[in-house]
Amino acid sequence: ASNDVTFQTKPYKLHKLDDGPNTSVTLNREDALKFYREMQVIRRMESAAGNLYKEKKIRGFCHLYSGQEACAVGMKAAMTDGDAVITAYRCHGWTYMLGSTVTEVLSELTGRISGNVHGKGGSMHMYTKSFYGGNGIVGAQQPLGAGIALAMKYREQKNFCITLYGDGAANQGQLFEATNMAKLWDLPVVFVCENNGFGMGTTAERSSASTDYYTRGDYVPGIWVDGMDVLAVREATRWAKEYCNAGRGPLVFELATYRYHGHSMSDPGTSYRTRDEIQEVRKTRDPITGFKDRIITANLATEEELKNIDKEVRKEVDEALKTATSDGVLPPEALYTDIYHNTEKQVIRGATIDETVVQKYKNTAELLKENK
Amino acid sequence: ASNDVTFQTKPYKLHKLDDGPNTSVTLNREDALKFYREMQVIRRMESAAGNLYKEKKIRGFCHLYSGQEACAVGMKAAMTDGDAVITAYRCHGWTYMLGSTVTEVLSELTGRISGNVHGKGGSMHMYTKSFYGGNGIVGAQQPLGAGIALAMKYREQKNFCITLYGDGAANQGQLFEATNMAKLWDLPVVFVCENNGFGMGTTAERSSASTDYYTRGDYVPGIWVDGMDVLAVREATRWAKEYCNAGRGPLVFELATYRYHGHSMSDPGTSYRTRDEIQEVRKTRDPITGFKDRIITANLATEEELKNIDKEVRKEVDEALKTATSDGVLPPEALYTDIYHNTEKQVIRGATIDETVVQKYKNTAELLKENK
Amino acid sequence: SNMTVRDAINQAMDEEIKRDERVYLLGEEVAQYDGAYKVSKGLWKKYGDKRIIDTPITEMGFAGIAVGSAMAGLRPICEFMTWNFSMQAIDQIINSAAKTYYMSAGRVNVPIVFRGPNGAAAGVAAQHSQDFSAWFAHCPGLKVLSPYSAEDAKGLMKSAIRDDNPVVFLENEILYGQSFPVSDEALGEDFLIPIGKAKIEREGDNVTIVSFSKGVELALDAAKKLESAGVSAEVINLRSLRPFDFESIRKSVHKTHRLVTVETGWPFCGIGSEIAAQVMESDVFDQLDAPLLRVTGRPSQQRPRRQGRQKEPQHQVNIADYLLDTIFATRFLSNYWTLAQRTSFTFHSFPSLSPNFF
Amino acid sequence: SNMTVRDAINQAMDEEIKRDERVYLLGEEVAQYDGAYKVSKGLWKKYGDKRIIDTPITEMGFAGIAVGSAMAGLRPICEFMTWNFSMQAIDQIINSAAKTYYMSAGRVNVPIVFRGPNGAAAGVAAQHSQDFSAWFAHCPGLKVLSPYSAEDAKGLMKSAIRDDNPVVFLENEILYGQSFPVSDEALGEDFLIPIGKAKIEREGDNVTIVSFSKGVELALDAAKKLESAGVSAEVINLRSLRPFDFESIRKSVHKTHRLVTVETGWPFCGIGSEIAAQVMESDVFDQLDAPLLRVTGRPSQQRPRRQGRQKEPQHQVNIADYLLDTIFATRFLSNYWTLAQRTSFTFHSFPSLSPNFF
Ligand SMILES: Cc1ncc(C[n+]2csc(CCOP(=O)(O)OP(=O)(O)O)c2C)c(N)n1
Ligand SMILES: Cc1ncc(C[n+]2csc(CCOP(=O)(O)OP(=O)(O)O)c2C)c(N)n1
Ligand SMILES: [Mg+2]
Ligand SMILES: [Mg+2]
Repeated sequence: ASNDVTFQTKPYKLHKLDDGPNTSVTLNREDALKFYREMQVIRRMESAAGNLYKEKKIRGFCHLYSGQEACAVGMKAAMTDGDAVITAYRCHGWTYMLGSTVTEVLSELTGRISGNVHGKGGSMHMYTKSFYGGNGIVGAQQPLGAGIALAMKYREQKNFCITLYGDGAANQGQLFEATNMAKLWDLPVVFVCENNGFGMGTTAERSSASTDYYTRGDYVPGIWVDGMDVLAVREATRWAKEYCNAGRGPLVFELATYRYHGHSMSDPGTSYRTRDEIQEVRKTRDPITGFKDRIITANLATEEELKNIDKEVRKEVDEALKTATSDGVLPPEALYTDIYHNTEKQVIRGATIDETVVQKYKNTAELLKENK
Repeated sequence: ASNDVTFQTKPYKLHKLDDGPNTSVTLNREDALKFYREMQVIRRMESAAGNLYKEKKIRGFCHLYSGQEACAVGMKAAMTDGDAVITAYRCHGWTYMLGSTVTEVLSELTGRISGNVHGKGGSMHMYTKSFYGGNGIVGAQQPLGAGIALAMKYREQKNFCITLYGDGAANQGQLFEATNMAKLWDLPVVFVCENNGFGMGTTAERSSASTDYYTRGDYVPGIWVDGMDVLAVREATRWAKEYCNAGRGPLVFELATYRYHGHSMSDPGTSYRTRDEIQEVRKTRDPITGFKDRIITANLATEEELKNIDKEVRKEVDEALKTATSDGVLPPEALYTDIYHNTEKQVIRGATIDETVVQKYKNTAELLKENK
Repeated sequence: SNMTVRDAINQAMDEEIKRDERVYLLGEEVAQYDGAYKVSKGLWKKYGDKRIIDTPITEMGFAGIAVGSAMAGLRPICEFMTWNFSMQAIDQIINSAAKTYYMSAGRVNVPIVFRGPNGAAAGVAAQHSQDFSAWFAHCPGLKVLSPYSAEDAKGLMKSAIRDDNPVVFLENEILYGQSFPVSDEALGEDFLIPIGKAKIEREGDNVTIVSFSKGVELALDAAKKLESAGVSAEVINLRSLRPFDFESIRKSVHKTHRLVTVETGWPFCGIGSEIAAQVMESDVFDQLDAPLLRVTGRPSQQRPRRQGRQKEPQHQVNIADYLLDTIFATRFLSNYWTLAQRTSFTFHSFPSLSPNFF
Repeated sequence: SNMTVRDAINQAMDEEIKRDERVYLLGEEVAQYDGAYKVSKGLWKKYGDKRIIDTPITEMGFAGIAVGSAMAGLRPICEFMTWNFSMQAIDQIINSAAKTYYMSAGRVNVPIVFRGPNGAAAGVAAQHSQDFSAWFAHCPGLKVLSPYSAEDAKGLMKSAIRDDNPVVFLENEILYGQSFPVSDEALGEDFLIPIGKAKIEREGDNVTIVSFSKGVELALDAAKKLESAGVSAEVINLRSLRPFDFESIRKSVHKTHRLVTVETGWPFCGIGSEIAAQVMESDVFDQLDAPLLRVTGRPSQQRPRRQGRQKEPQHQVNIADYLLDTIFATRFLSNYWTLAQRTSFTFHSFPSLSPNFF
């Protein structure tokens, strides 16, 4: 690490904590290129998703993560084996970061067999070994994440669970209930509010009597972090993991970030804010541009190298797009799979009694295997 | 008010407030006798209820208020016309304070026609004009109370709604959600946590990561009040009403009090605390004994006068008991009344199709009128 | 003239908010955003913050606040962005709203309308596709309405708002944008549709198809196809699930002697199940020339198809089979229309079947 | 030997907690207080804080935590002090537990048991008297069990805990203290009752009475009385509401040709309704000599009694009427036993009818 470069993050704000993460963070060349690449993949992937939606190739909802890339990339960088994440419906970036390919994400959006769950989840429901999903119900993931942390503590793992939610979801009573139990039982969980300024068309100020989300755990210590700075996010997360694994209980994070697109693709996203506001963020706070400037200036990478990464990323996403628009879909029998786990084949009524079938396959994995 | 006497309350604890209620409070003779009488009525009424339960004359639950009398009596003393209260299942005392007779309370427990709702509610569900009940679901009354306050603000009434809950219920997410909206919309509501130390068999410390309940509204200002001192409660409530009606939004109260009996009559109440602990509270903090000593010492009343009140109270409760054990019960047709308000008579299926009836009476009031 | 269901609900709310000072609307995005599905479009501009209230995303809390305000004399319209989210608030709907009138022996009534889109939309997956008709219809103390057309929506919504009881109003996202002819009367400010009465959408002689909400569209479609096959179908639009107008079904089956129920919810303990039971327990049972058939959402664990079918008189078999083949095409998967419907009715309306077919 | 239902559940949990390190119990008062109804008596003393966890009164939160831990590999038993309080948590039961396996295409399963007493107890009013059988049975993705006897409770609870899916386990407060004879086998640590199979509690030839939970007791009682009147009743204890064992009903009715359902929940869209529909849609329909009758909780707005009854063959009327007169005594209100039952079955189990009768 001889060529590590040191950067300063914006000051963290601390709540009920005497010490916090370091504002002075170091970065090596390898990580610089990796973070840049990861953020670019997410950005491009989401653009591709947006286009697919406009071309009517995606059914249902489609919530893009553009603008928030530093949150997922920074937190992932501090995770180690066995750590887990759960978030809401805005989950494409996280699914990718936690092990799915771009193809698996985009194909899930278009409902193809190559999708993360073969088209049965869609935009809001993808999973990996360390990623407990996407969840379509605002707030539901808050206690779920605490439960995942409970399992870690139960098994005496040195792990923690990152439990994400938005500024809108921060008002859910489930958070209050989950933080209370997490604190009572010292669960290794970080409740992370990604404050992107809006819950659909409602500004944080109109939904939340206090917008200091890092303090909303009351007696649970909290940290405000610049969510547009991947290095600040990484350092804060590293610190939090240590804190949790020392048995000190839960933390609340507020990651200050921004959502470029509308809430979902059906929302133009311009009735409750000005185009200027979005442009201003893009110009002054963009997590990728900012990071790019920094690492070039610090000689961790050259403009040329980053351009090459951009090219590779474009290629990766383009290829994924191809599969996502050409791959097959599950056969109708898949309507009747994945009802129960490890249970004998069931008799399932269809839309009419005459459509009643005995399950051909118990789950999609079986179906895919036998249809290869 | 020439013979007003001044007393000192225990210091209030303030949360996010620069000023608070006065620790120096005055009391006149009339109020002294009134408060004493009211507290004694509740105490005796609850003893009577406990006995009825032991005699198996009460079905279902029965939660006694003994030990917490100063809360209801003190708050009621600061209420004015149009103010409202909502609480949980521990509602006998409040029902009495807000306009029901002892007979109406005890008869409701025994399920008699002379009961507050003629036996259709039982121990947990009684109502008066300014009292929105008795609610059997822990936490449900928290947003309901905020809603009652919303109606007051909507109609531009100079009123407020007292919304009570226990130390156990203080952890409900509904409280978090209701305080947020109450604060956003400046609703005239006081969320009052009656901290009696236990939620069933669970001590406050085991249910609540923070037991400073007056601070649990976070950004909502709060006040800790000695809930065993009727005068402190009255003064704090008076102050809160002024605060709310000045349009300053909600408050959170913690009334420090104690529950003498088990959680409900089926709980002996001794497995999670010692008998000594209860005796100690009775000796040192009892709201009635304490008040009695004070007013006698201050020459607001004589021992003799209070003994006379005791006698009257005993008589009142004894007479109520008579009715509560001898009055008639609603006829079986009452099973089919009170389904819909202001709606034509309905056809109601009974336990079998052969039991199907057209409602004889739309509601219990009609039934009672026609059966006089 | 014509009107969409969206506009009909909007107009009904507009008129009632204007008419009665106590009526107000609250919910997520209902004010400044005009509603997630634009059902409350323009109302906030017109009536302002007091009457049209944006809430945080806290269903349990705001439903409780709405119910409390109703107990205290207001008449809230409480929107759930979709009914799926009502599960967070269902304790307030059932325990606080539906049960209080009875428990208080008629002392406290709760005049409130809970409304929002119900059931599956296209490809939004399991958490966003639930149909709550059967759940709410199961519970005494509620009135449960399920409009199909614009006229239904307008007249029932106005009746719901004027009703003194908790009303669950189940809309359908896919129907919002659909246009229906509306009478002049229905455009008026005093157009009320009585709660508890079904509507004969189409008269017929050979089979009664009973449905509600989006299902009525499928029933009418089936009826049209049956007509060209020489079968005359009567279509009943229930409108109200509670109180339930079994009498209209009874009369109809006395004429047609055959009965099919159509619903987009799960079959087990569904509305069709209840109709089957009421048929059994009434003289309608003796009127049936063929057993009742249910057309429902899928899937639900049940038993294999009945054995006895082939023994029935030929024309009955024809009707049943024809209905199945047209309404839910169990055999002809190549049919574009039917499979599109099919996917949006599944338990879990999942996206993967859509790109090819929708 | 004999055993109460309370002890049976306790023993089942005890054995399974011992057997599998991943199994733990959480809920309000389950640990230090031994359970509000003493069902978990002794377990905390035996297994300590890690395995037996007292929670705050925050159903939504702790149910969510339980589900999350199940997704992450533990096997929680999540107690609701009563199922009435599960409405605060029902979003986590349905949207998080029941739907995840399907939405994840089989990737994430949720091995959890939700349990607690269900339905009306004596005189506890509307908010504490709801029967959730029909609601949960309506939803795919859940297994829904409803034990009657101590053996049921033991064997089904053990199967539930070992099951890899979300199981809703509906107990009954009034049955907790009831003693049942139990076989030696049932006392063993490997006693499992298969999920999805009904039990013939009593064989008979003239009428099939189908019920579950507390209703089985009423059914058996009725059968006894019917016997002395020369009528032989077969009683089916469903045990499992989902998966549903219609096959057992089918077989029985093929023998008896008459069918009565008994449940303590509300009738509208209830379990009896579903059975009626499945009868209609199967060859059982052709086997019936009399239409199915439902005995249910009350009240629910429905239509007047069927007209055609008197036209039926005499012996059928006798059976039906006799059942009604014994099981729920609609006519003889003076009967002590029946009215006591009656009041505890009402929509709103209200206290006023009790002191005289209970
Ligand atoms: C319980 C519930 N209520 C409402 C919705 C509809 N809804 C989906 S996302 C959303 C806004 C959430 O905003 P925020 O928490 O800030 O997250 P962001 O979308 O900004 O990532 C709403 C209201 C839902 N999915 N679940
Ligand atoms: C939602 C819900 N969960 C559980 C219960 C059962 N229960 C009734 S009272 C109670 C304890 C409440 O304690 P606290 O809030 O401190 O009030 P207190 O009884 O001390 O007045 C519990 C767990 C309930 N009624 N509602
Ligand atoms: Mg947001
Ligand atoms: Mg308490």
